[in-house]
Amino acid sequence: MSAIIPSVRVQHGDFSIQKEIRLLCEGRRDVGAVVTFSGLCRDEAGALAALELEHYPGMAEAEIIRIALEAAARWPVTGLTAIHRVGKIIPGETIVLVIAASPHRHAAFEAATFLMDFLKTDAPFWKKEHRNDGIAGEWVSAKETDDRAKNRWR
Amino acid sequence: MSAIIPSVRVQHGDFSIQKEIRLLCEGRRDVGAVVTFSGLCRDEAGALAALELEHYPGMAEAEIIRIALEAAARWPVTGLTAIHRVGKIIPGETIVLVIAASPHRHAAFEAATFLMDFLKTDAPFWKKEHRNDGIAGEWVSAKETDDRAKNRWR
Amino acid sequence: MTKLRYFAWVRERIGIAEEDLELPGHVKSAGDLLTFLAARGDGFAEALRHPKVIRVAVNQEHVDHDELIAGASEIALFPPMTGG
Amino acid sequence: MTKLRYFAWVRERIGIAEEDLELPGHVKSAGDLLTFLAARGDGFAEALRHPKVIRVAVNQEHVDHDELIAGASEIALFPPMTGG
Repeated sequence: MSAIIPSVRVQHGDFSIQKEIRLLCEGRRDVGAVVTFSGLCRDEAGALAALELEHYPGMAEAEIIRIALEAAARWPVTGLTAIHRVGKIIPGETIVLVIAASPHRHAAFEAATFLMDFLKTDAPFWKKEHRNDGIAGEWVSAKETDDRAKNRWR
Repeated sequence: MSAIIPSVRVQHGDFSIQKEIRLLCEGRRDVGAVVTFSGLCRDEAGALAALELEHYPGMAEAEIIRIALEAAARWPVTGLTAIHRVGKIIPGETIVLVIAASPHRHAAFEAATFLMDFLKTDAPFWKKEHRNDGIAGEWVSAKETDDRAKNRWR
Repeated sequence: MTKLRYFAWVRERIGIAEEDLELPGHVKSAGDLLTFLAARGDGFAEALRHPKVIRVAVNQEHVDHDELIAGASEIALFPPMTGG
Repeated sequence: MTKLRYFAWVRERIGIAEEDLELPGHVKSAGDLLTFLAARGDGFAEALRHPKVIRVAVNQEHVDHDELIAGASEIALFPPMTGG
């Protein structure tokens, strides 16, 4: 597998998963498996009005690229895409999309899982909650389960 | 998590992954993670002209539903979709699509992987190769790695 | 009468996709059925020469070869599956 | 001069998003920087009260608190990340 160039973007607007898959596989005949992960904003049983996503411009993209290159070194992938949205996101909308393409299905599943596990803990994004009841929203706390999810890859 | 009704189809034509995700998540605000797996036809370094997919009508759908219900019993999923194409499929086209939606990302990843691992070995589909060099194509042999992939879930 | 269905290379070697058959009383298990059919010769012998690799479904559910098949309305024989 | 950048609740508590600062010679490690900034009082003291939870990036790469920061052109302080 030759070196791949991960496609990484941080943007305000939504995106088309179909188009992103096509971009990743276009003109190739060696891709046997494409795994996508979409992370969506939940409404927390009606309590949440929106999430406000903040990021560290420059480092956010650089960190995701570092994670993607590590994934590409561990599994035979033909392409990796990661798109993270910032700004205000309402329940039901997509926050993040990760795509892994590979000749083999387990490589695609593992690379996508790895990319998400590290993106959660290492990419500089932060979520603030806006509540429906008008009470000032809190910054979301980091989860210990996310650290554990990352550490199982070591 | 209340019981889900898996959406399972066997069809000749292609499908829209975007539309299938929308159908699975429409009107819900409790979905935090959607994982899709697309299995594509590879050209085996130019040797393959097409795959011919045969299936056992009735049992194919019933078996995938059994696998999906087992996945739903093991992980907290809000929805599962599986679409398998039959007939002639050329390199670059999609053969199978599996989607798992859940509040949590690892449940979605695991349910989708489980569904694919069992679909590969237990759902009655068979692939025959059509070669570019005109030599009569063979039926694809089952892979021992697929049996191992299934057995790690026991 | 039992409907027998054949798929993939089992179908190709036998030469037919399905048939209705009255099974004799001594054919009690799925394995017995494979032995009985192989003895019909030609395509059947060729298709079922390695019975261990043949998968059997009774009324559209997978069964082991030692499973009893009495009362089955539909039995299918096919090679290991290669979908997905 | 070093550009300091603050994010999320670190930024909110400090009250500014960034500033340019001449760091004194005794501020050698990322941990030293946290101690130095916390001593500036008010928002800084509040934001950096639990220094262990604060993450530090030097020139846009994560570093541990014992990492030396000499020559850094940009240092960022922020809480544990919650993207994805």
